[in-house]
Amino acid sequence: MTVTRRAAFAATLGFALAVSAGAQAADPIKIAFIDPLSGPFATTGESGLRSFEFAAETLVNQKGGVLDGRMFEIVPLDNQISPKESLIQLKRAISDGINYVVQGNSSGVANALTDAIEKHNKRNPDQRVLFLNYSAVDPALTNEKCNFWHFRFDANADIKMDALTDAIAENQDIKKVYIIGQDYSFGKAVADAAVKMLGEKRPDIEIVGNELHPIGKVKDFTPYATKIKASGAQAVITGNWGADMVGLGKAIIEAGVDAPIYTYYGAHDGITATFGELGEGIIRSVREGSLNPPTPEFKALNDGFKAKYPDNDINQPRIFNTVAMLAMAIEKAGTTDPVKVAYALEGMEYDTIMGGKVWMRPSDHQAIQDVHISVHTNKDIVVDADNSGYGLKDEKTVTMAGKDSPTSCEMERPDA
Amino acid sequence: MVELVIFSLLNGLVTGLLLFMLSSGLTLIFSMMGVLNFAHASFYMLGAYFAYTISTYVGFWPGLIVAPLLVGLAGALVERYGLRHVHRHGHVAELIFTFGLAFLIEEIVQFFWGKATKDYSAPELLQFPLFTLYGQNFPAYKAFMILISVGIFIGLFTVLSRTRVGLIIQAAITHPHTVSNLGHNVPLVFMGVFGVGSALAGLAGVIAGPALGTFPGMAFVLGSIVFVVIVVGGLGSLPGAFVASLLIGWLQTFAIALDWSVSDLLDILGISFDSEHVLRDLWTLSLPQVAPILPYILLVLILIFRPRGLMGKRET
Amino acid sequence: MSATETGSAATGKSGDRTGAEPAWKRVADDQMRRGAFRRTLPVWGAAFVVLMIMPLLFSSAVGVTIMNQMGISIVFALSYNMLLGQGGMLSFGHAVYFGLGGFLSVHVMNYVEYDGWWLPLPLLPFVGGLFGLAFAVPIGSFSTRRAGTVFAMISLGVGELVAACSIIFVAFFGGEEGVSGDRTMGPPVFGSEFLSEVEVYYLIAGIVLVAALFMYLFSRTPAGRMANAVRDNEERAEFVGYSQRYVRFVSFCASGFFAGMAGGLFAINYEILTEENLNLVTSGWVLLMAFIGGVGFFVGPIVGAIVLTLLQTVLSNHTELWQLYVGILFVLTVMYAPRGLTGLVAMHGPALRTGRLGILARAYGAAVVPLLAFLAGVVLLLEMGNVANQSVVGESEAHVFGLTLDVSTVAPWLVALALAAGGGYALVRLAPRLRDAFARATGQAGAAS
Amino acid sequence: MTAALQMQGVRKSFGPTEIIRGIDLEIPTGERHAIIGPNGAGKSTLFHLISGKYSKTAGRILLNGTEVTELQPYQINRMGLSRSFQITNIFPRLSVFENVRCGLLWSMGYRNSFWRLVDTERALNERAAQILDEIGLLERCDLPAGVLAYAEQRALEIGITIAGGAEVIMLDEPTAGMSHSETEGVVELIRRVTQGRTLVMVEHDMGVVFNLADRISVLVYGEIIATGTPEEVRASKAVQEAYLGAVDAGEGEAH
Repeated sequence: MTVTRRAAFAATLGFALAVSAGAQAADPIKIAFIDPLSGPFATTGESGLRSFEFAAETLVNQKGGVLDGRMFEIVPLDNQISPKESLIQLKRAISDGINYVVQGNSSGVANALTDAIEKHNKRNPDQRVLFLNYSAVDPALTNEKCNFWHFRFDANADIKMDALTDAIAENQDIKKVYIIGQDYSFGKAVADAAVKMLGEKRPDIEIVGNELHPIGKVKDFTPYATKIKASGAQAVITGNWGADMVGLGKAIIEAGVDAPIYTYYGAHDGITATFGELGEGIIRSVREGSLNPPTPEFKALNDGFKAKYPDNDINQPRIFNTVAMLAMAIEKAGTTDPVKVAYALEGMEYDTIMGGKVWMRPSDHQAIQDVHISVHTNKDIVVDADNSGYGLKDEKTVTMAGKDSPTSCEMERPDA
Repeated sequence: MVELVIFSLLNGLVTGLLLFMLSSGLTLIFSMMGVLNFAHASFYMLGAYFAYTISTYVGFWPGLIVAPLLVGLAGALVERYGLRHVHRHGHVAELIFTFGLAFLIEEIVQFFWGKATKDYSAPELLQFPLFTLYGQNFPAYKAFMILISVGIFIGLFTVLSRTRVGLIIQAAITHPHTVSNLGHNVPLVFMGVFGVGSALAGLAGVIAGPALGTFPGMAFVLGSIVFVVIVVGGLGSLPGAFVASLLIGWLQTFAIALDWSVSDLLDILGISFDSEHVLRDLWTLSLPQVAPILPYILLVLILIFRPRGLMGKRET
Repeated sequence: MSATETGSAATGKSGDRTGAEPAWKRVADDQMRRGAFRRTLPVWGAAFVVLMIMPLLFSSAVGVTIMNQMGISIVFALSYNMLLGQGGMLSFGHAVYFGLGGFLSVHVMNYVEYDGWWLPLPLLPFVGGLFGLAFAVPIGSFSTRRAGTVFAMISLGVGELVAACSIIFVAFFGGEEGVSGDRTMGPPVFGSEFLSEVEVYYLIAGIVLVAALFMYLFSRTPAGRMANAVRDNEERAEFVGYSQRYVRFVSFCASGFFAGMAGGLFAINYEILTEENLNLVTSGWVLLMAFIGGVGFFVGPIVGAIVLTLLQTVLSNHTELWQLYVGILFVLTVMYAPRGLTGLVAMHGPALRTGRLGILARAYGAAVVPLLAFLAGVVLLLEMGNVANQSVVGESEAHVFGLTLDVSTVAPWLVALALAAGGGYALVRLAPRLRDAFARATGQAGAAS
Repeated sequence: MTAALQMQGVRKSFGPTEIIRGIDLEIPTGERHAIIGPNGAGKSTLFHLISGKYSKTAGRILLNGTEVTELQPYQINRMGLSRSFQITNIFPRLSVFENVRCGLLWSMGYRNSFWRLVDTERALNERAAQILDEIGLLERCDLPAGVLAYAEQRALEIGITIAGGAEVIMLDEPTAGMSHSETEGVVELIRRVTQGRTLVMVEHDMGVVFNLADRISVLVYGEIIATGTPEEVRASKAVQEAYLGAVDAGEGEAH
């Protein structure tokens, strides 16, 4: 019994020490990075983490920090892309006194987090948390599920689709479009938006296929490619990501389909390298943040990044916007109090390093920014992807895309 | 429609033959040792990764030979130093062991090769469309996959029916307890069979890697399907495994090719439905959507109604 | 239980019949006394006290969060062990009952919030249990026909099916976003609305205690005893009047009920259920917890749930290789300690009873340093190897045990290698002495009794 | 009065081989009946057929006048037939006490109940202890059954078989592999515990057979070639020709 008690005491002590060690270094402003750092999606998570650390270092810390010398510290917390683990990590962040949470991979996780943070802030008014979502694009997060604590720095799926369908609508050669995606909320949202917007912009376009395949379970995409080829599609739209994107893209091209493939996530993280020559001029991506041609500032930033992480790319420029805008908001509020910082973020305008503006729309906390349709190519590429010589070149830019897009968001605002 | 059918037949054949390469090894192992090897698909993954690493140094072709041999060796070692140790605790313990092994191999692969998809591609020599039909390409590499699989099938058949070793194995499959009575070195035979079975899986990985992608999840995606194949075919039956492999290969490709949905069926029956109903997901369900779970439905049905499988002789 | 005990056995007839009371009566009394629930009361009491004071010891929010997760895992792993440990059924799809119980609990929670249903929160896990049971009955009716491989395969098939359905049927499962609810909307219980984590902790602790108690009691009922008998020898059970299928079915349903209860607890704690709660990963995870803890003991899954929850929540924050360590731990357990961590402790029982633990303590004491050196060496090698594999320029630093090591230099590698090799060699050399000490501590004890 | 056990034209084939080739036998209630025959005659197969382990290819089996041909083992057991096995068949990881208690549960009406605790049922535990006393394993009651010595396991096997109080007891070579003194003990045990019940046994040891049995059936190649009292069987010329000569050899290789 004594043994157990002593062990328990030692464990408690160890725990207390660990926690207090965290509290002592309270000087820096901590930002919890909750994303997958182990498991199948760790590559994406790590790539995001590196961007965040680099952004905090170059955009904030090297410039002397905020509020007279307080530095940004990114605290990586592995959520194994599981909502449950994310909530545990959220608790961990909160008990570490962290007020800012960033997350991006998987709208499912984002939904769980925004929900939990809203509940937490309601139940613990003296220990509130802001959720800076840098990548989860489910439109619901800034519509029916919006709340005051959530800010999205990426363009949402509908805004991107708006830009994407504009591009298709302009191309009069396209008469037949095939839509294919992963069978889950995001895949369905993309498909629904595509059908709706194409119907409005080009009623003459025929949707020759609208298909959902199981997410992460398809071994061989050839049967789908066969169908797409057989349908005579002149353009393909897909929201696929990860292995599903690679598999689908390769199968379509190999089957001999000679049509542009419009994607959300058809580049970087090994995808560009895998497509290589095969995808030249075929794969198109809709995204924020212009990579090619780069602004001089971005070129310099990218060079610095590549020097440190040669195997990674700055593939999510919005991460830099997130960090910079948070720093500005803290300065503007003159405090780290999440409520005041949130009010400072609302309506903020920021000139990005990649060129163009970002405006945090107050009504739904959706960042409004330029959206680009860019093509996979190796011509005129300054900033390439995966060190492959291939990269994304802007073909079309929609300035401040979705500025007037409607939102169903009705958020409750706390007293400042 | 004709092109869809032709290409679906071909694609299904490729998938089916690939499944057979995996399930033949698994069936051999199961027949002789009574072990359902959960980690079988992990050896398939190892094959792809070994071949990838070899290909970065000396190209695709040496890997085709060397990688399966390495995987076979790994399999034999696993049998000798792992499975044999667990054997005395019974089949459930063995199943748990191979489950743990599958988990561990995935972690080990991630440790050495990382988590991202590897750029393991088909050799230049085979990167051309073999023929084009109705404007649709059939890649030469797919034909190569069929060729290798059929070669393995013929080779396996020859070994089993014409050689002494084959006769021993056949005897062991039909009468598992007789081998030791014949005076053969049973542990050695077990190790050999496990090694050969793993090597077959490794070979499947070598040729499937470029086509289906080489990533840490590749074993998980295929693992349970191979189980389905050998249970549906009938545990311990090689012909059954062959039939079930092709059956599942075609089942999956045609399910994707045919855009039938429940709502079509309801239309035919003249029933209309409310698109806001709680069961709306059921009514809009289409065949391509459920394609990947069809094998599991088949598995559960077979286990309930015909536990011996299509061509099996024993129940477990 | 040792070999000596068996060997020394004389094929004795019945014992001496001195005294008025026949020997059999004494044995029957003895069995009843030792099996009496009364005798386990101190353990339950101690468990109660520990559960009550834990939040005082670990009062940080993370501490409470982790303990809540442990509580859920404990109920889930115990329910799994009703299948594997007690009934001999290896399931690869147990998350089905956990997840479905949880999903329906969240839906009920929402009905309470929006449709005015009346249900105090502490009753929700029981509702979850009923739903788990409701799914276990139809599935168990065909899957329990056989044990062993066939059962394992059916559970795998059903698990895959339900997991796939969870993505297809969005209206019920909410797609990949899952379904969320709010636990605070029910009627207050004893003035608590379960706003804070600690209140939830006490709710979970209470349910854990109740569920564990009932699972323990189940194992002492005729149905529970026959589940053990069928596990040991299903044929023999048939010849003493029991249908093996029905015996398994009863255990399976009970197990489904408690898994559903764990799902209900999950719903309360996280207020969200997603696809991952019923997929194969969760099913595999519960197998790991039960097996590493030890399926042959009632407390085994509890130990496993605690250890693995700690590994998942604490270790994962220190190394991205944590799953590799878990994999190694699992495979080593299957190979060398099939009775799990609990079994490792339990095998010292005979030595403890005869007071010979001292012999072992000395032997173990000698092995501690080499063992630590070996483990440290292996961990260092793995962690440094991992950093070296990642090839980030300027980031050749591995952070292990609070040390920062530069993997681009040779020295740390040599040290790690030396630690692993030296420790390993010393352990191999020490092994005979350890075995000998163990034999002396337990073997002689057996002969003496 | 109906016979305890009736077999009418019972046949069993495995593939093309017919192992049991038409058995007609009637065993009256209360009789101790032994089935003897050379190895491979089908004795154990016949046991498996009667007790429901194997399905029958043809014929009927009646237990106390009720047809049990198509029933499962546990159903037949519930109707009052209990059997032991030639190869020890116990619950190895349960304690000796529990082995016997499991044998009692169904017959004492506990079924699959999960609202009663086995340790609080006095009658159940006392009955189990009494049986252990009878089979001489009372002092070993806490050991796992798997670690018992061979002879003890054989005794436990009988204990489990008789525990349920079945009317018809079937013992498959209860003394196989035992020493002479052990055999004597077991014979006494069998005599004691089958008092007032019907016993059907397969046995190789002729001493045991002639000592215990009221009547004997001789099974050769799946057919009964003679049935009668020990004296009748001993005197039967057909039996001597077909079987007794082979017994010594059979015994020699039995173990």
